[in-house]
Amino acid sequence: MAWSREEIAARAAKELKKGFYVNLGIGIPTLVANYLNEDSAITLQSENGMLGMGPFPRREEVDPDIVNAGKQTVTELPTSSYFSSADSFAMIRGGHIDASILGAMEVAANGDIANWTVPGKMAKGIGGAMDLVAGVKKVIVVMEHTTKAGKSKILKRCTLPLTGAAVVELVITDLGVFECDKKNRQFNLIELAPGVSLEEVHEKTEAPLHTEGFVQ
Amino acid sequence: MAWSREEIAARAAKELKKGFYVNLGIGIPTLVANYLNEDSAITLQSENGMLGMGPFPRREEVDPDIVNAGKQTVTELPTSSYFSSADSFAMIRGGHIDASILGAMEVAANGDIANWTVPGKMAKGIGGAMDLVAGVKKVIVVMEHTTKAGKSKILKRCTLPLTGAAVVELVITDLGVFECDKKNRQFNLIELAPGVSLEEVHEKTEAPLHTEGFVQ
Amino acid sequence: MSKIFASPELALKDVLSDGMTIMSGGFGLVGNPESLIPEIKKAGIKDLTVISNNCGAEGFGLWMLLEARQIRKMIASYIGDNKLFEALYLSGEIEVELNPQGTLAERIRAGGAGIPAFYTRTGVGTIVAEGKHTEIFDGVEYVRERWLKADLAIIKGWKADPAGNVVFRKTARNFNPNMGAAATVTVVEVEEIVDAGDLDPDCIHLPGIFVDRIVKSTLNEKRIERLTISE
Amino acid sequence: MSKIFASPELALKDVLSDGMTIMSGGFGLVGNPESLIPEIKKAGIKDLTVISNNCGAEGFGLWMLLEARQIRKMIASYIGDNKLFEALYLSGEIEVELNPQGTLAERIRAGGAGIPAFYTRTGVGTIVAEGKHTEIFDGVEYVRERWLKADLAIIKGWKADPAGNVVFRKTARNFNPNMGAAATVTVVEVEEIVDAGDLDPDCIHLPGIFVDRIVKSTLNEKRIERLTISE
Repeated sequence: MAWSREEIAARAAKELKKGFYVNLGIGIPTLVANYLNEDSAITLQSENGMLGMGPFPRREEVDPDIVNAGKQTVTELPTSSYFSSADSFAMIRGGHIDASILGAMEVAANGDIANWTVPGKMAKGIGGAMDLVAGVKKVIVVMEHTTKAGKSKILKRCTLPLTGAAVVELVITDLGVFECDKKNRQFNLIELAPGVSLEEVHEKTEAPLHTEGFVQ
Repeated sequence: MAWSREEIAARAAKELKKGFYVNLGIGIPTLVANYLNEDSAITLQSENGMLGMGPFPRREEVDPDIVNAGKQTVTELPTSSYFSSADSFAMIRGGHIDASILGAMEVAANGDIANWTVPGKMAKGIGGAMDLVAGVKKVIVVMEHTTKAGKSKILKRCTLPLTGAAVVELVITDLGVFECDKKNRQFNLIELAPGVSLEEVHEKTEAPLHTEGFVQ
Repeated sequence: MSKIFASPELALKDVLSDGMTIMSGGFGLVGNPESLIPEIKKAGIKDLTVISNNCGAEGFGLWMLLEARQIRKMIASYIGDNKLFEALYLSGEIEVELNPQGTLAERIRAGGAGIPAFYTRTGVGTIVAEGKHTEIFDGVEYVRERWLKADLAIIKGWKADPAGNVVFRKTARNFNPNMGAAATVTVVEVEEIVDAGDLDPDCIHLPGIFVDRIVKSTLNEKRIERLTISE
Repeated sequence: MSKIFASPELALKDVLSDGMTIMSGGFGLVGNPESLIPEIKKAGIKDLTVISNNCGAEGFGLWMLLEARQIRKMIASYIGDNKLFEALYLSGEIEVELNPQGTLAERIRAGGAGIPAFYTRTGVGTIVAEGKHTEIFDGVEYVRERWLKADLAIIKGWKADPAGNVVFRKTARNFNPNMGAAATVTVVEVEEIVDAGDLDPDCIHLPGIFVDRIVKSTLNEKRIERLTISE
């Protein structure tokens, strides 16, 4: 059984070290928050200008002036702080965020990532993704391993317009965990999801995939 | 009788329009504050991070955390605000201050100003003067017309290292008020201090001085 | 000499003209100048360049100016979830310049801070860097971005005092203070106008020097785009 | 995991080394890290590059590190009124790089904001611009300045919470928050350590992400350099 979206998020949460400051993207990345406990002392940053983001509010707690970067209502914590957009991205661009977990359409062995637009379709926008991948210390991608049509999203080279060049460190998909080995232009298999075979992951991965010596 | 330091400051105060935001330098410029009344609605900025600076404190009001850019103790007003050095100079550099009144060692007809160092002597520092002359909308210099040795400080060209190039608009000295006419590389006489003759001002001014048609 | 105006309409009087560039605060509908935007619609000025993170949402915010065909060019970071925008774009009726959100924020900050250009890693190796000057500092490549300024900024604050000092509320701060510093004329609508001395001088987000006009908001709907509740 | 340290000495343990670059907050003696500087003196580290607006005053602040000959190079805006500095400079024992105060502040801000270089009008046509890249934007000449970063920032706040959120007091804010964001390790001394929830989230000058270590000040002399009284 490959990992579910929830299991991908749970696996991604394990990459976050105690005390990390983390920015979570929209989609599967948002689910990662469910797998952080108080002991982990993880602080979530939201690029619209908030550090120390709490969970979604109970109905009576809803405050229209407290939203995350996905425009969802959230709550504040006793140690939250708010700041301007310029200050927020100074924090991101300046390398102060330890990790960003983002979705992607494509990731390449050289660390390239594409997640913002598809030629021929109208771009919805860039948002904060380009700033995050360029500025955050460790970029972790969580996504389905293949498109709905079955095409590998882990590629030798990205085909879509890039969000960032040579920025991704780790990719976590329904099939497993893959490290971007930029020097050797390949992905190194770190972990397989339970019930996924080496054959399956090789078959579904277009990028060069190093699995030699991998023990399940 | 030429103007005293106090009279120079009083004359400079007349250049400040209602509602202006103003930065005052050290020395004669500091005295200008004594000639601003409440009606003038002038707000003083201090480049160390304060907008809305009040008068010097009474003894019992002294707060060591409230100083001006000359490190003198000052007071806050009900509408004061404090900000970081970066934000303070963003305000200055961004052209938001209407006028700066500064002292100078030399001013030239092309608007150049020198007020920070003398070759051969150790420089005390640059401070905020270069930022002020480069960023503020109107730069007004107040100073003695000549050095103690009697040498003109209003020159064709500055001889000392510059603080800013082509930045000064108006010079107010003990002898009168002089406008920098950058295009014609001359000073235009705007006003003579009482009892000062055209001859005296011509004699003490090294720079080309336009006085034609001037009526006392 | 007072900066306080009696109504949003009066606060925008004599500062609106065709072809002008307007910055409009807010992230999505959070921190939007809700009361000022309808007055720009009423004024009927056209051919506008609007700088804002988004372009409103169906029926709300800057969407109104789209509907009235007042915007010629939009400089934004995200214009999705807005069918009208898409239609106008595809029909060539509106021009769009997409910016990374952080680059947009810093360009606006630079406009207010007197910095005509700066370098950033953001967008290097992407179409955002195409046609722009790039340079290597300490072995890393950066792209140069230019400042953004505007003729007018319309922003939304929480409280303002008569000197124009403004405080924003929670994530409604976002682009508002940066835009307030980057425009020739800044008009602020606030939920509350307080007396001199009611704001803490240590906690002013936008000092009065940047604020030309203040008006009390007449609309404070604060529509929520994605109400998300925990069970 | 706690950021709170028991003493200034412990707060600087394991982060000091010869040859390092240190940013030290304050404008003159206002907002100086009074309790941390003596610990750097005690540690005896040498060959330091120190970035600070000034270099202390006779007997106080960074003057202590001058006296102990620990500073190799000073990056500052104003070093007057300091006879020891002058003597060391004239004897070639210390190197100095003078910056316009606003350029110094913005270079530090850029260091924290990931901006390796920016353009400013300040210093154009003066010796400050000599040897630097200049460029004309929209018909006006600007000079390019580089960011400043440090291995360590020592700063002085008013209050901090356990997450490292810091609030500064009045003009003691000055360079402190900018430096706090521009260093690999930031150590903050504060007059008061408060509980989580005691600070207003809308009024945090330096968010905890920038702060590695917090310690309660043991010295709060706040010496006044120019006591000026109105009659």
